Order: sequence, then structure tokens, then C-alpha cells
Amino acid sequence: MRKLSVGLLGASLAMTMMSPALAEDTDVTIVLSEELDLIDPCMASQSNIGRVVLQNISETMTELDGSGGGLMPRLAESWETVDDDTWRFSLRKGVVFSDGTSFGAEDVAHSLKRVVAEGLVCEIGAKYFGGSTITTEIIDDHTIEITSDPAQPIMPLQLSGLTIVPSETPMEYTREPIGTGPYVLSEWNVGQNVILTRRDDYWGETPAVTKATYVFRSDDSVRAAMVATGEADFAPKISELDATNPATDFAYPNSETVYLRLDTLTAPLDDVRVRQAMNLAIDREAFIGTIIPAEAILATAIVPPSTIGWNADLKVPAYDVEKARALLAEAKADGVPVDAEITLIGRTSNFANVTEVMEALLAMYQDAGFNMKLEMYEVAEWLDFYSQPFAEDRGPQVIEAMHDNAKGDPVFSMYFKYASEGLQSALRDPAVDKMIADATAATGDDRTSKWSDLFAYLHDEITADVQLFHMVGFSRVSERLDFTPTIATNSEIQLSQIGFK
Amino acid sequence: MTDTDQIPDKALEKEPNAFAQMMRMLWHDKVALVAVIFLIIVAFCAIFGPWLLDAAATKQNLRGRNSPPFDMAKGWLFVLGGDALGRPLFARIIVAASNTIMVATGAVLCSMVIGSTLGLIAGYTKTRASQIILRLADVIMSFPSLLLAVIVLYMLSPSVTNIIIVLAITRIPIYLRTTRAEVLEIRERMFVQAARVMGASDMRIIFRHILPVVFPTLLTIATLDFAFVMLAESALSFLGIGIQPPEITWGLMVSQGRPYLTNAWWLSFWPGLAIILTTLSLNLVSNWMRIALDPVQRWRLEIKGKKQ
Amino acid sequence: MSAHLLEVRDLSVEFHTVHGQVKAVQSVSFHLDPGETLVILGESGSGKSVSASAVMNLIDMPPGEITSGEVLYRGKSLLDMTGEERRAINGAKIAMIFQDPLAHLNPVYSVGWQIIEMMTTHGMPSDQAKQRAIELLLRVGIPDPESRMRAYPHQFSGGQRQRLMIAMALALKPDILIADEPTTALDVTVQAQILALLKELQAETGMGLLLITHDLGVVAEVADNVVVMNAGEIVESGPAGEVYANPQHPYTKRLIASAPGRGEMAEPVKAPGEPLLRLEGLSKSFGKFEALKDASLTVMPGEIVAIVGESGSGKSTLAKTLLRLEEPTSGEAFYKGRDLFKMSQKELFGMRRDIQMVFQDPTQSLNPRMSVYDLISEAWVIHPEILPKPKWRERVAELLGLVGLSPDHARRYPHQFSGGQRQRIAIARVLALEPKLVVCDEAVSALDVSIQAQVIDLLDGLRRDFGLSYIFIAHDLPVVRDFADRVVVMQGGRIVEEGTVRQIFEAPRNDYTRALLAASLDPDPEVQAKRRAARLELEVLRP
Amino acid sequence: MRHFIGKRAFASALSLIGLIVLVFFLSRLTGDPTALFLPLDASLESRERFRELHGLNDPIIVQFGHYVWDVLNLDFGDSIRKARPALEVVLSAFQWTLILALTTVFLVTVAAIIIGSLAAFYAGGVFDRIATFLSLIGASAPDFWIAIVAIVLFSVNLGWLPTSGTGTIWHWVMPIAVLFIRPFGLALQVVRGSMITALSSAYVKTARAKGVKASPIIFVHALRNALLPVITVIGDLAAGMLNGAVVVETIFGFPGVGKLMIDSILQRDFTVVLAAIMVSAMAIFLMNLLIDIAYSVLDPRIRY
Repeated sequence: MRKLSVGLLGASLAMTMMSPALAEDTDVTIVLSEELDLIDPCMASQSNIGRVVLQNISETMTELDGSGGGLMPRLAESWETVDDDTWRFSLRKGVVFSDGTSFGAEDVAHSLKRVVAEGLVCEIGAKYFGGSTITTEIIDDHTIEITSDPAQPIMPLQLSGLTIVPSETPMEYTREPIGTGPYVLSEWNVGQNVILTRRDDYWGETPAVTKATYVFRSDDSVRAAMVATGEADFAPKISELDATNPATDFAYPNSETVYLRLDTLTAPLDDVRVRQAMNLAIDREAFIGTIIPAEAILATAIVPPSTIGWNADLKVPAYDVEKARALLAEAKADGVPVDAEITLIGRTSNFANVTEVMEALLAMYQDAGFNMKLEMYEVAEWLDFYSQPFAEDRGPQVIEAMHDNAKGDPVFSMYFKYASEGLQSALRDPAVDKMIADATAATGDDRTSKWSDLFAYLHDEITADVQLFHMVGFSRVSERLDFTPTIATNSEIQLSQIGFK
Repeated sequence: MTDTDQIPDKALEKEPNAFAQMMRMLWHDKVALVAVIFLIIVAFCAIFGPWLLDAAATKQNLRGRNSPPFDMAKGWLFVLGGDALGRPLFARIIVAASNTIMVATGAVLCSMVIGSTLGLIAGYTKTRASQIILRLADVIMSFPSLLLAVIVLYMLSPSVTNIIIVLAITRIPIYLRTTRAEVLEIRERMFVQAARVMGASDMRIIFRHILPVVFPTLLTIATLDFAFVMLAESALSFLGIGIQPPEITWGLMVSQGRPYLTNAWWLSFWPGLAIILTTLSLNLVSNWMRIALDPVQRWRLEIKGKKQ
Repeated sequence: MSAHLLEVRDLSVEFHTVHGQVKAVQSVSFHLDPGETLVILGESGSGKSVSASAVMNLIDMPPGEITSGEVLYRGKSLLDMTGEERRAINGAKIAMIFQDPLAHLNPVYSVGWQIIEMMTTHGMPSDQAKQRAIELLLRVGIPDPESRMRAYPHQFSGGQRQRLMIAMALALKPDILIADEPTTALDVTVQAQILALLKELQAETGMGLLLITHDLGVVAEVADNVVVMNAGEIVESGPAGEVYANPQHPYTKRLIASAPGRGEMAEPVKAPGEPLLRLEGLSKSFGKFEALKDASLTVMPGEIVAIVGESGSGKSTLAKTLLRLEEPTSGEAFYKGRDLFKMSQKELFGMRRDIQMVFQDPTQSLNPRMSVYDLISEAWVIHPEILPKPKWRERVAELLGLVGLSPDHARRYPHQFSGGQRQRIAIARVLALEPKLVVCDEAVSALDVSIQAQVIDLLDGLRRDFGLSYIFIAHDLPVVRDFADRVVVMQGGRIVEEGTVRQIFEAPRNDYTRALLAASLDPDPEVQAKRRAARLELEVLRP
Repeated sequence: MRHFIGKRAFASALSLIGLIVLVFFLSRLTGDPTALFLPLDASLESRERFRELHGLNDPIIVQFGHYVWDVLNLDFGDSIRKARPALEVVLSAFQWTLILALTTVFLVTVAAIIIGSLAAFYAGGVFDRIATFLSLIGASAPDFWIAIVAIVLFSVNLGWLPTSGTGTIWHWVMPIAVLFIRPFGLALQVVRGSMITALSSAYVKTARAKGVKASPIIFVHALRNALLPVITVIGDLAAGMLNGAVVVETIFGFPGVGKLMIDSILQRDFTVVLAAIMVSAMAIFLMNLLIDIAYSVLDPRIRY
């Protein structure tokens, strides 16, 4: 009772006092799901850091067009191969960093060195350049040759992830990121907000947004509510359940794919019939539009359809419990221990409704005759199951995972997920290993068809896993903004693309 | 030397037994009576719920999800609506009572037994052991309970038993400190000295003389704590480190239904209401017990109905 | 007819309790005039305090309820007044002091504040009130009043606290002072001083004094008129001297008859051989405070040794040390020739059977959650060699019979008994162990006079039948006089005098013993009047 | 007094050391932060490099030795996630927690005392029953549930209050209100119980005999005596709040120490966890000391 009156009192005063706070109408407020730990450009591959840093503070050599336009120049104006393992890039002239120094080949070389430097754990380095040795040669101030061992046929694509920092940047995490982008970090009030303001000396077009304030709320519904009440202009990630207003809420493919990894090393999952039965036993369609957003697509591969080599011929396995049971019975007749208890492992808060999805999957599998139990783990524990080395006496495990590949090339996925040495691979198939190696080294159409063959082999021949859904994200954009989220919104928000109505 | 000192003499003949007297006091406090009846129903659900309704509670129907409440078309089990997987909420709430009550009861019992035993030792002995126990209580008190939850649930697994362990550990200091404080006082009472003069052993003094006197206080705290533990369990679920599906508790149901608050309120409302009503009942019963077990206050419950 | 200062007419009060409606006061009438001292005499449960509370509007309603009657102050009905009007009279016109001043003074405010509040509440400016408070403290005999004003109740002695209460009550020169057992918890010497102070102040102000007590001695000391109450009703009233000399009602007669201090004094027992217990140079310190200094005494088999002294004299410490509830700082205690303090745990356990204790307050010394059967048979649980289990029930019944209770009582719990009955249960429990020596620590002090006499008789009978020895600790000299063989007087942790009852009571050598005897009140108003005169000669009473 | 503080500090330091040792070793049992910090695809070498860099490869006892040595040199280590001194991270969050906790505790205390005292005075009456019942209902609801309903109601539907975050004074209203409810229910019960005892005590009888009015009897005579158990409970509540209010902080995006703690635990950022524990422990120690001082101020019988 008392609380209510406090609320009422507060509210009536609030109405009179809150309204004038809106500053210039070219300022925007963006609400992210997590507070930023760091704002170092070399960590920009983490989605929330990327949403602040990428192309706003720090720019990259090349840029992947979110609306499907392929790879575009950014700080590199053009590129060509010198030989199998060396690429030459011509850099844009007249670009200055926000600290006033001008951009040149020196800076590119330094940035490449920095992301793989010892004593500094850079996610970009680990993600895009892990396992290969990169050397650079500065031809002149605006020309640079980059050599990779082993050869990297998609070097320009990889460089779309590399943030360029000035050559003076120390080999430790910086809290004052300097970049060539149209915005500078002007305030970082830890725990409250991060503020970017527009630069006057940017080399490209002057964007419309003058100031961007990033705030952080971990609760989905609060983020949606903030855009609804006008406290924020853009929430790149909201829950599907809150995305109820067609005027402000957008679904966009977020390049995430949900799948169940089958442990092909342990009986009974080492039997292909059992794996096929696992694919047949679930009614994928039933999820769509219920606990999985209607805009999601059923998957046949671990990468989204926009990726090269994606195989349109692959068919989603039909829901056929009878056939699943028959396959199980067949396997059982051959002495496969199909009654062994299989552990279905899910990751808590992996995506909206993950718990319901896992419960539904469990129910379907049990219905088809699998002896299965469900365990949900928070990320740290889940990783122990998902990544090598696997425990010795783990028993048959089926692990739910969501994989993100927004880069358009399967190379960023296949080795890790399917090669014998791949960190999250529970497959030991020499044929697959060879196909991955071949495709990685190939270029052009050859590359496309090699990947395509691999997908077909994995899906139809050996049934390596249970592919489920290509997911969509939901975002809420204030009606005063002229902005449509794309697949890129999962990793970056280019403030320069935001306009006002 | 109060004026009512001799009254029992007169009443000696018609002294009712303790149970009947309790029942009478309960009858006089209608609010507490309703609370007790509600708790009995909850206990019934907890014991027989899974046995009666488990099949109904796990039957999924993805295409008939989030069906609204009070629609009898789908059968009485759907009177409170359906959840995100199309399972009847009514059945699920009843089945979830089992785990919810088990977690709460287990945690309260464990912490009460361990806490009060340590408290008895700490209060009764004047030795170093008592100091160590007190420091231990301090450590537990300032040990972040969430960290404890993560540690236990990481090393073991998020099962009902382990949730009980986590919650029990965090509640131990409450009983420990209360028991110790009471024991320090009771230890000096005459009847304890009388027992000592008779040659009673420490064990006998502790368990026969001190414990029964502390017990009503512990019982009152335990009732309150029962409510607290239920809420703590639901907060753990909210933070994603509590019980995990396919196990269900009310707390888990609330946190699972949370995203639907704006478009399918009933998902989290009914289990939330179950928690509120149960904890409220426990609080009311605890309040009633505090009076009923206190001879000085007892008249408040005795005279109602005869006067006013 | 001019109105009395205070008149209570046909007052009845009922209480709602666990056991239903209880009539605490039934049709009680009395009156008080200026300058008069009216004493309401009664034992616990007689309704005497309830009557006074009704005058002050202090009965909690519920559970209490005034069912009939009126209370008139100068002819005006108090019961018909509004709360506001009653408040104006309370304190200003009718003031009250209570039995336990420590509990009745607010522990967290300075005494000065509390006395001043009495006056400011009734409209006196605070600087004037402060001046008056200092005068009052001086008047009731608190030295250095200006600085003591800032002290808190716990920083005063028991007697001083009652003086503070009196100062507070008299701050506004009330017409009536109600004193509810004002001296019950106090030592005898202090009691005499407080009563004297009250009389002096009454003489100064001419107020009416309504004093409530259970003690015939207090009646004899101060009363003009007396009202005797029993079980909520007035059984007799009249001038104090007449009532004492010529009681009409059987209850009054019994009350007067059971007053201790007029029986035969015991003749010294000739020591038959070895002493049962011999204490040598016993000392006990708590930190720097020496509670017991070099105490020595002997107890012969079958002998009753009384230890008398006021609070803080060390008599309880002596008992506790003897029973090894406290460890002595130094000294020896030989029981049947063996040193109690050097005994091993096992020997000590055996000795526990032989030396037992009866505590002051049976309400506290009996575990409220054990039945009488459990309480008594616990002795045999602890010492199973005394009695085999099959015989327990029979023996409990026997012991209950021995202390004058019925075997049926074994199933009941302590709270279902009266104070006297509880003490009998405590004695039965002690007897279950078949002890040789029983230490009675103020074992009858909390009991009403009539019950006191019964318990004493019981103890005396047990000595005859079983040859028990007693160490009888008491502050009440008349009881000691009737019961003990030898008396040990303690003061400030030391034994100051020791001798046979006759020696101590008839020819005390020590000044302190003499002061104690002089301060002790005799139920006979005439005797008391003589003592009062004699007491004035003894300077030790005035600090 | 000085002796007392010394003794108290010693006991607290002892507990704190025990706590740190326990947390240090137990938290190591929950796995190391490498896998969480690096992307899934990170190679085994880069994982190894990360472990080497943060000393996670040393035997745990050596790690502990390093930690103790650093702490003795007043270096509480750096946060792995945030690459900032852990103490700085914790202190910046703690200032928010401190303000939130103190404000809430203050409001709880004042409200519980006023309402609880009146409920005790009218024990059994209508006011008492309504106050008790409402406070119990509030205390019985899961706080995250209340918080979200409050946002939906007051921010989205009614538009009266900002949903979350910090900034104006209005941002504080809902977090404080949600945080207020449960402790208030508990404190109210304690005040009520303690006041009932105090109001039936002998010195209140004296005050009535003096003709003192009802309000000074309640708020002057009885209240000060009734406050000791209340202060103990308030102290416990405040100590709980100084450990942060995870749920409220999570929902309202409030940058307090509770959210920091749970995030650090989940991310295995142990230095931050340890620093947070130390800062909270210090604050709780100081608060307990204040409470002891409050005891002796309120009750002249208590002297240390």
C-alpha cells in the first residue's frame, strides 16, 4: 500500500520533470544486452564490442555488405594476389586517425602484428588468423603486401574483420581506442554508458548521427520497453516475444545456426542409422512459429544460406517417427546398444526459449524410443562438454550448440566443427578432413563446389549431426530512425547508416 | 509473584491436552486457519501430485501453446491455461509443488539440524570450538551465496539434492546464531543448574533440557525460512543457476514464463501466485505460532470469540 | 458526608485467560483519607495489585475488564472520565511506585530525565522542573544530585532506585501515593529505610498512602488501617492493631498464625563425631571482585546451618562453589573427609547424589517442558544404580505423597501447579537422589507466608525422618530463627559472626548482626513500635 | 572501546582470511576462464598462451602465494575480462550499491518503525491486521516478478517512471521500491514484536502511571527500548544489501556490485570476485561496528 503511494507520488512528479531531457534530435541511444568489458579494437569480434567499435571508431581494410553486396573496399581501395600466398593491398589516401596521425601501411602492419601479439589476447587474432603465420612487407606508404603461411585464398575476406589501429598503439589493451572511423569515444562511464561523438575530419561522408549513447540492460523485456518509452532509439537484440509492434520491430537473419552435435565416437551414436533416426524423430516444423520465430529457416548445414557453397539441393529430413523407430530397431538387431542412455546437453540462455526447445526435443526423442535425459548447463560448464578434449567415460552425448558465421565463407566453420583435429568436432573421418583441406585451399567456383560437396557428404552420407534452424534476431528501432537491421547487426551497428525520418 | 499465579490450581482439573488447545487457538484465528488449510493442500499436492498428474503435466502440444486460462474447452487441466509447450499449467503447478516443497523442506531441515547443533555446541561450551564455530558462521554469512551455488552446481549438477545443499549451507548461520544466543541465556537458567547439580551429563543437559526450550523459536524461524528458501530458489532459477528442466519447480516456472509476461501473463502468474500464497501462509502461520507458543501472548488467541 | 480522598466501591475485575474467565477482584470496597496509611494485605493472587491498578487505569483491557463498581477520587468517578482527564490525574494527583524499581524505571533514559518528564508532562516548564528534580533527589537521600541526575537506573543500588521512584512519584506533591510492594525485593535494612522515608514524606505532605504488601511486618510498621484480601475478596478490614490482636476471619487468623519468628528456638546439637562437611578458607573472585573471602564452616550430620546476609554478602556464591557450579579461587571443602575440589569427574558424579540443592524459584528450577514424572525420575536416569526402572512409577508416587502431593500429579507439567506445589516437586526431586546434605538457596523466600510455613515444616520433617543435613541460605531472619540449629552471618563476602540460634538472636556480638535484627520487621504492631524506637539508637542504619 | 574495536577487527580479519582462502580455492574448482574468454575457435596454442599469461598454469598453491603477496602489497590484481585493476572495478560498482543499500535501509527503517510501532500499539486491531497482511504479501512475492510487473505497469503502460538505468532521481524509484518490499515486511514484523514486548513492560506501566500521553509512550519510552533487536535485524538486512542486489541490478540495469559479482563468477573473473568480497566484507565490518556503537548510544547499559 505504502509502496504504491510512493510510486504514485514519484510518478506524478516524474511526468512534470522527465520530458525535457531529450537532447538534440540527431543524437541516438542504443541499448545493448551486456556491459562492455573492454573497448579495444582488437576485441571487436565480440558482438557487443563490435556494435560499438566496428566501422564507428575503428575501420577495417575491407567490408562485407550486410545487404548481400559482397566484399567492398573500406580502408583498402583495391587488392590483388601476388602469388599463391601473398596479397597486395593499396590503401586509401588522406585518411587520418582521430588522434591526428595519418593512416598508412605502417599502421596496417602494426594492427596485424598486434592482434596476434604475445601478452595480449586478441579475439580477432584468435578468430581470423589463428593457425597461420602472417608476415607483411611495406611497399610504400600506401601499399602493403601480406603473406600467409599456409596460403589464405580468402585473405581480403579475413581482413574485413581486422580493425586498424595507429602504429603507436601499445601491445596491451587500450581503454582509449583510436581509429579512422567517423566517431570517437568521448565518454565511458563504466556501468552506465559509452558515448561516441561524430568526428569532423572523417575521410568519408559525414553521417547524420551526431552522438550515440550506448547503455546496457541484460533483461530482454526492459530493452524492448526502453525503445517503446523513448528512453532508447534502438535495441539490436530483443526477445521475439516482445517483438509485437510491426512499426518498430524487425526480424533479421542473424547468421546463427542451431544444431545438435552428435558424438560419433561413442556407441550408439557411432552408428549412422541411429544418427538418421535422430534426424527423423523430430518435428522441426512444429517449432517454427511457436517457440522458434516464424522467420527462422530450417537448416541443412551449419552455415546460413548466404554462405558460398551452401547446398540448395539438400532436403530437410521429414518428420517420420515410424521410420526412426524402424532404424533404431534395425540397429538394435545388429547389436548396436541403442538402449544406452543418451545425454542431451543444452546451454542455458543460449537463445530465447532454449529451455523450451530442449524440453520439446527431449519429449520427441523419448517418444521415438530414445533413452534420453536432458541436462542444461551454464556456458562455462557447457564448454567443457562442447570443446575438446572430451572426457573419457562421457557416454553418448548430444550437445545443443548455436554457431555463428556471418562472413560468407564456410572456412570459418568447417575445420573447427568437423575436422578430426577441430576443437568442437566429434567426427573422425579422413574423407572429411581431406575435403576441408581441399576446399580451404581452393578459389573461385572450384571453392564453391568443393564446399557444396562437403555439405552434401556431411548431411546425406554420414549424417554427422542434427541441423535445426537458421535463427533470426529481433530488434526494435524507434520510429524516428531511418534504419533497417541486417545480418550484420549481429556484429556491428554502423552509425553512419542510421538516418532520421 | 504475579496475581494470576494461583489460577492453575483451580484449572488443574480441566486442563486440555496440548493438541486440542492448539486446535482451539487455531480455530480462533481464522486467518491462520485458512493458511494452515492451504498449506495442507500444498503438502498433499507435493506428496501425491507427481503420482497423479505427471503424465498430464509433461504432455506437450507445440501447436496449442500458451492457451489462455479459464477456457474449459480443453479440459479442466487447462483451467489455468497452457504453457509455452502447450502443457496444462494447472497440472504442472501441482506436480511442481513436489520439487518446490522438497527443496524448501530439505534445505530448511538440513540447515536447522546442522545450524542448531553447531549453535548448541557454540553456546554451551566456552572453549575455542565455540569461537571457531562463530568464525565459521561469519565466513558462511559473507560467502556470496551465488558463488556457492555456482561452485556446488558446477562440481555436482543442478539437481534437487544439490540445490538443497546450496540453500541449506547459506541458511545455517541463521539457526546457528539464534540457537547460540538462546543457549547462552538458557544455560544460566536455574533448571539447567539443577540438572547439573544432579550430575546430568552435558549431552543430557543439551538435548533434554536446553533443546526443547529453544525448539519453539527454531520452529518459528524455520517456518519463516521456508518461505525465504522458496523465494531464493526461484531467484536462482531466474539467474539461470537453479534447477534445470525437465525438472520443474514453481520458481523455474515463474522464470520460464517471465518473457511472456506481456503477452501470456498466466505463464508466470499462476506459479508466482502459488509461491506468494504458500509463503504468505507460512508467514501467517509463523506469526500465529509466535503468539501461540508464547504463554505471555497466548491470551490474544484464547479470548477471541468470547469477547468483542 | 464529605467525600473521601479515594474511595473504591464494589469493584469487580475479570481477566480472560487460558482457563477462561477469572474473577481477579470481586466487590471490593475501601477508602483512603488524607494523611492516612491504608495497607492492603494479601498473598499472591489475592487481587490486591489489581485493585490498585484499577485506580491508576493500568489494567490492560483486554485481557482485563472492570465488570462493576466505581472508583472515586475526591468524589469524582475516575472510571467515567475520558483518557485525557485520567492522564491529568495520574502522576499529578495520584502517583504510584512499584515493587521492582529496576524494571519500572526506563533503562535507557537518565533518571533526571524521567523525573523531569513527570513534571513537564503535567505542564511545568523544564528549567523549573529540573530545579525541582534536584531538590527531590536531595530530599530522598541521593547524594550529589546534580551529577547523579545524568546517571541511568542501572547505575544505582536497589534501595536508591526505590528512592528515585519515590522522588518521581512525589514530584508534583500528589494527594495519594500508591505503593505496590515497594520493599519486597529489598534487603531488610534497606526496607526499613524506605518505609521510614515514606512515612516522613507522608508527614510532610499530608498525602494518603495506599500500600500493598504481603508482609505482616510491613503492616505492623506503617499501617493505620488494614484491608485483608484473599482470592479477590476483602475478608477483613480495620485498624492495624485491632486486626492483628483480634482477627475475626479464619484466613486472617491463619495468616497471622503462620507468620514465622515466634516458634521455639532449637537447642544446639551436640556434635556426634565427624562433621559431614567442613569448609576451609574458601575464596572466590570474579575478576577483581572478591565475592567470597576466606569462608570456613562445618556442618554436622543432621544439623541445619543457616547462612544469612543481604544481597552481595556472598552467601549464594558459597552455595554454588560448594556444589561446584563455580570453581573456587582457593580453599578446601571436605565432604566425609575428602576434598570436593580435588575430586575427579567420576568421584564428583558420585558426590552429586549426596549433596543436593533446592533453588529459590521453583518456576525456574523445574524444566517447564518436562512432566513431574520425568522431573523426578530424571534422578534415576542419571544415577541408575539407585533404583531399577520398573520401580520408578511406584517410587515417584511415594515421593509425591511424601511432599504432600497426589500421585496423579505425576503426569502434569510444572506450570499447572502453584508456587508452593512447585517447590514441593523440587524437594521430591531432591529426595529421589537420597542425599545426605541439602543446600536450600532462599528456598522459601519466593513463597507466600502460609506456604512458607508448610514447606519449612516439610523440610523439618524430612530431617527427622531421613537424618538430612541442611545448609539453609536466607535473608529472612524470622524463618531462620524458627528452623535453624546454627546461624552464620555473612557480609561483603565474609563470615562476620557464627553461633547457635539463641546466641545470634538473643546475644548478637557483631554490629552488623544487630543491625540486621533491628531492621527485621515483626508482625506484631506493638513489638514493631518498640523496635522502631530501638532502631533509632543504632547509627549504622544511616549512611 | 578501542580494545573492543581491536578485538572486533581481529575476529573480522580472521573471518575474512578464512573467506578469501575458501573462495580462492573453491572458485578454482569451477574451471578456468580460458575457454570463456577466448572465442570457441581459438587454437590450443592461444589457449595455452592465455593460461601462461594469467598464471593459470602454475600449481594452485603457487597462484595463491602470488595472490597473497600481491594483496599484502595492496595489489588486488587485474580483472581478466576488463583489463583493469580489480579493486577499481569493484569500487566503481560499490559506490552505486552503497547509495542504493543505504537509501533503502534508511527508508525501510523509518517506515518499519513508524508503521510497526503503531501496529504494536493497536495490536490485534484493524490497522495492525492490514499492515501485517500487506507487508507479508509484499514479502512473499519473488522480487524479479514484482520488478518486471512494475516496469510494465509504471513505465510502459503508464509512462510515469523510466524503465531502468541511472541518471535522474526517478531512475531510483523503482529499484528502491522493489528492494524495499521484502526487508520492510521482515523489519515491520520485528518492530511490531519488539514493540509489543516493550509496550507491555514495567517501565511503560510507570509512564502510564505518570500520565504520559500515548505518542510519547510509544515513540519515546517504548521505542528506544525496542530498537535493539530491530537494529540487529536492520544490520543483517543492510549487510545483505551491501553484497549487492543481483536481481534488481540485473533487471534495472543498475551498475552495482551484485551484478558485477554474478557476472564475474559466471565468467570466472576470480580477482574481481575476491576484490568484491573484500570490499563488501570491509563495508559490513564497518557497518557492524556502527551498529555496536548504535547499541551503546541507545542503551546506556551497553558499554564496551
